[in-house]
Amino acid sequence: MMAGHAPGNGRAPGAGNPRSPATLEAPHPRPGDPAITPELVEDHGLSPDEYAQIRRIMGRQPTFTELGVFSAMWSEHCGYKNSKRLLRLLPTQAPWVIQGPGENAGVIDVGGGHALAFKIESHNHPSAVEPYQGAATGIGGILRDVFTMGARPVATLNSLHFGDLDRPRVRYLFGGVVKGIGDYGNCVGIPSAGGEVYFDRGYEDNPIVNAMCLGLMRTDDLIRGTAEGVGNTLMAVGARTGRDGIHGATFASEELSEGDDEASRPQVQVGDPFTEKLLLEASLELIASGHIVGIQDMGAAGLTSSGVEMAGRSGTGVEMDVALVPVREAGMTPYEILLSESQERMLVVAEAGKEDAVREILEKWELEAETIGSVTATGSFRVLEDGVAVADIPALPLTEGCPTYERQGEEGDEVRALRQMDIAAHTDPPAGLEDAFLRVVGSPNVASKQWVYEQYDTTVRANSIERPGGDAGVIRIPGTKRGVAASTDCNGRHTYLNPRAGAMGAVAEAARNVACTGAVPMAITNCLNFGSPLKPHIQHQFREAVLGMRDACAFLETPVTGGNVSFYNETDGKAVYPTPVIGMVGVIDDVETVVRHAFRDPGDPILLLGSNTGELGGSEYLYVLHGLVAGEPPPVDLAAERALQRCILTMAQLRLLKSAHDVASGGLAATLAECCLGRPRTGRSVGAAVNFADPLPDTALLFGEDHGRAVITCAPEDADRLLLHAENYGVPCARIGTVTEPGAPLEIETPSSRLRLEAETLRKRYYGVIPDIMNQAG
Amino acid sequence: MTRFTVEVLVTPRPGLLDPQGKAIHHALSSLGYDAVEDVRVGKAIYLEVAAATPEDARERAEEMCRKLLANPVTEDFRITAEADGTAP
Amino acid sequence: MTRFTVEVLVTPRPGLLDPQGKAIHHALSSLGYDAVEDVRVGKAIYLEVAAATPEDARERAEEMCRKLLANPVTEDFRITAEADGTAP
Amino acid sequence: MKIAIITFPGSNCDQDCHRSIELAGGSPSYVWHRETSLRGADAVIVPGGFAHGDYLRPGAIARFSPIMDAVTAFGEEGGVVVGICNGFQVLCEAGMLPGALLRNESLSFQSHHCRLRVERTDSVFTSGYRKRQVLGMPLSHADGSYYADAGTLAVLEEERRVLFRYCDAQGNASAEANPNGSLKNIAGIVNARGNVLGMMPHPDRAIEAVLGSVDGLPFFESIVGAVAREEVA
Ligand SMILES: Nc1ncnc2c1ncn2[C@@H]1O[C@H](COP(=O)(O)OP(=O)(O)O)[C@@H](O)[C@H]1O
Ligand SMILES: [Mg+2]
Repeated sequence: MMAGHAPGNGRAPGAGNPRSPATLEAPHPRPGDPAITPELVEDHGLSPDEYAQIRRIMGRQPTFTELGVFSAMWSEHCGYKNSKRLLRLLPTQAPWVIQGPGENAGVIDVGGGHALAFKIESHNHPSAVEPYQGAATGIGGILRDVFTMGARPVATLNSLHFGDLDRPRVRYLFGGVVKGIGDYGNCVGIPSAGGEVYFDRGYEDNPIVNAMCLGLMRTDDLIRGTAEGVGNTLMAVGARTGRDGIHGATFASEELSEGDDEASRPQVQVGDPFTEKLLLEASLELIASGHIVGIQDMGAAGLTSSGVEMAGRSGTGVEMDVALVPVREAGMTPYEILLSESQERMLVVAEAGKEDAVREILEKWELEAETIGSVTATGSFRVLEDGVAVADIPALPLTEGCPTYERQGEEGDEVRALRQMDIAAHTDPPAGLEDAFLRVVGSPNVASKQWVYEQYDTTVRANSIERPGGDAGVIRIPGTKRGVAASTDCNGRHTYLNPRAGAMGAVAEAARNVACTGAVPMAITNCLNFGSPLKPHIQHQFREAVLGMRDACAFLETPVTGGNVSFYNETDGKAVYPTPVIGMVGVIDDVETVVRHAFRDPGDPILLLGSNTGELGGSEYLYVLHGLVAGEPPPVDLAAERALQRCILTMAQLRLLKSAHDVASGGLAATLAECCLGRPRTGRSVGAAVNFADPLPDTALLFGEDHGRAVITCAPEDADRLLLHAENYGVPCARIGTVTEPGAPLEIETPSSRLRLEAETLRKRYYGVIPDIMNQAG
Repeated sequence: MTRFTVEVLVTPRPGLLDPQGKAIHHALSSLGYDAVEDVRVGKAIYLEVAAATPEDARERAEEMCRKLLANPVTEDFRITAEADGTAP
Repeated sequence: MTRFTVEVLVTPRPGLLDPQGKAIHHALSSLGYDAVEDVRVGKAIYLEVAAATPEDARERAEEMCRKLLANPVTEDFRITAEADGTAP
Repeated sequence: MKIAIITFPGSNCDQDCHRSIELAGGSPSYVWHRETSLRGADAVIVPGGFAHGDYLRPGAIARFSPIMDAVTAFGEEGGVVVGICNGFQVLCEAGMLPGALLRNESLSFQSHHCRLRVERTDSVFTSGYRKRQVLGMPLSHADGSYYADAGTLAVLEEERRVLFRYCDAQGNASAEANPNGSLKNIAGIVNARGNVLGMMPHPDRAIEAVLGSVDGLPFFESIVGAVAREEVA
């Protein structure tokens, strides 16, 4: 499909003058461009109706280059055509929100003159094709989204969902993704603050790889991705443009199918983290210098989307000459240069006359910067090649004019049957309770992710207060006592069975994780990973998930400041579980008061906040012991959830808590085991003696994933005060046991059983399972 | 059976960015080696293989490349086989 | 001046532990390639150099190796130079 | 006590070292790698990170940065030079310390807590520790496996130039406690004169209780103290 390049594609700098009168001419087809046929339009992911609309906007037939631009801008990835209407339902306001959705990243006020920029992005398709580079460039992209806001990245998180680990292909993907994330972030020097990893056959062919970044700045250093001031100069900064990732944005919006590996090869983008580091430092220096008015990452759809979006946001136009863009390969066509997704590039709008000052800063960081065009008053996205017009499109219709759809949705029959299945018949542990306990704690989903996060630098910059391995990561704001906390969460099985309850649960769990560290949940970013929105059951999943997220965010007062939609996560018609990943951020006033998850001293009382209802629907227990993904997932009582979190926060502020750990995947069994085992390497593990009086079946009690619960400990003399506080908040609170000596077993008594789990056995299961699987060959 | 040393050279596919090559090129330029016009970096893998003939050794190596040694999405490979004694 | 492709093969010195080679050897064994008796892994660096003669190109490359491309404590290197056209 | 922290474009731990020196009572300042003078510094730190991306070999390119001539000269005159993590790799590549740092035996980047045994306390870097004290601090690297040929190793041991060894909680330098395959569990060494040190773990990330360890603080205090007393040139 890619046309051969035309002769005379000169690359001499200054060969084209973007302001010459020739630019007034309308673009003509370039020699060698393919003819615009219905097939070509379809290849570009545009429907006949959409194409008709393009013709109306243009008042003529678009050129091949223009068609490419429309295709990219009206792709799902850039245009959100199948999600925009629903996303408008999300709550986005709060007094602390400085920047809501629509920018490179959301920004909130975290007090003390500091602002937090944060955003999450998917790199699912590239990671399926080439896990190492796919994941690495995902980290690169999300870092750029944050530092182009003027914020210095201080932490990354990730959310990963793969098929079952017994598949060699899955191990290959998992290993490559983790290494890719690590190598990239480590080189740039950004600590990892946390994440999540799930394994379930629902992700067999389509891994979900989402990367999140947090950045900090002074509130007045905020800069937006705009192209303001007619006559200002457009500069291409950073790496050269190559043929990589051409059509990546459209590619990310189509299903993968068998044999795509071959066809997708030219689209593989290779990450260069060192260049990213240079770009980061140079960008922050540029922003501080005041020489620039806008800056944006050339992410999906590269130069096209950055140019169009910057013009669109400020109501101006831009004009650029592709012959001036530094390229990596000879003979690239305007189409290729405009749509290339080569990494580590930025588009900068410099104040007219400040180009040399800009260049000087970039030169210090060994980066290239070329003037490629200017801001105009025409309102159009105009592209020249050596002074000859090749594209001229009104900018606003490219961004705002993208057609949007809300299709009719309907729950799939298969899911409905699974959801309504009577799971009570499948709750008995096949080989006894102790065996079930060890298999749940030793399931890769529950087991320690140490193998993952020890490949990530978690301590660089010496501000990591709570590292991965607890509930949420906590990073100190440099030079202060304050900290920001973050967690990424989505239980795909829950969202599969009931997208609305599942999405509410993801918000609730993320907020709970943040609250358990003593930080106040403030806002979310989200990454919505779904199958094809053209299918009614996916449309249903999407709508329900958005509504669940809306309700939970509104009630918990954690508005949505941005996010990302990734559709078409399907292979051969089989979609992933609907996976609306929530990235929650919070604030803590004094990092000295951070609460950690591990039990500490023998003799400390153990209390349970919240009540046990024994929800086994969609649980890890059912999957591991019975191979089932079925039942109604745990419902979320938002009022109870909010009360629980506020209660924990009060207790934390009063410094009454010696530990706090939320209850999620794997239920109380997982939580208690983790509290006893503590941290790998530094921590010592302790035992516990626990006693439950709830009249529930043992499996429901131990493995139920009911929301709204946390296990806490305190000094013996503080137990009564905790009970009083809980009562004030209306949160059920019961003393369930006592911490015992290091090396002692975890002993659990229920109305019908007694369990004794030796410390060493637990340790081996919890820490051993993932390394053992990954170190086996193949 | 003879023992052969098979040299497998795995290189990044043309067109793909090669950050390692780029960095080395940059370093060589700043050391004053202006005559260097491009640098690409790959892996050199030496396999000691027992096989009946060099062709046999090479064939096996080719299979190993396809299966494990090279990433078909990002890398190409070349193979030479020599009877033992020449490996580094 | 002609453009030469200089192939520089940098390999771990004999006797040095080569964990990468070991890992590949292990992986090949578990794929059933029992005929593989040893694996060593190094770097293949391709330099495009403008030079008058192949010897000239090789000599420059040798200097670059000594200065930068190989670590004399842990690595050996070999160089071949060919007039352009053969690089991968 | 002016302490220069060399910053390369890929340095990541420059600020961590800056704060460490401040907490230890010294006055740190940054020196950009393209500069040629240490501006009268009394000691030099080469911090962690990825100096020039380090795609070829860690530290291989950094040693050609203009500032390195001054650092080398300073070390030869007996000035205190410290390389931490990437800094250790740079000093080895520059020939200021013997040996090399190879890819971790696990082939993975490793970032976790480790334990170190202090081998001697009569050095400018370790006077603040107790003999055979076991320290806990983070490590974070992909290439930290210390290698030197047998002859060099023998000299290092004989001249007691190994200052830190990886060990377990009891202080045993066991194979299990070796995180990366370093020969003889070596985590940090000095040059023959004892004024240039390289170590892989990060004392600069172990300077505050809230970060989980303060075991790195005496390291910086030792250096600041020694320089203040002018024990070294
Ligand atoms: N991909 C990952 N990257 C970094 N840290 C991770 C990753 N996956 C899990 N972790 C860390 O491991 C710990 C446990 O994760 P998880 O089981 O998902 O916890 P929870 O159920 O409390 O959300 C958390 O601290 C989390 O940050
Ligand atoms: Mg949790």
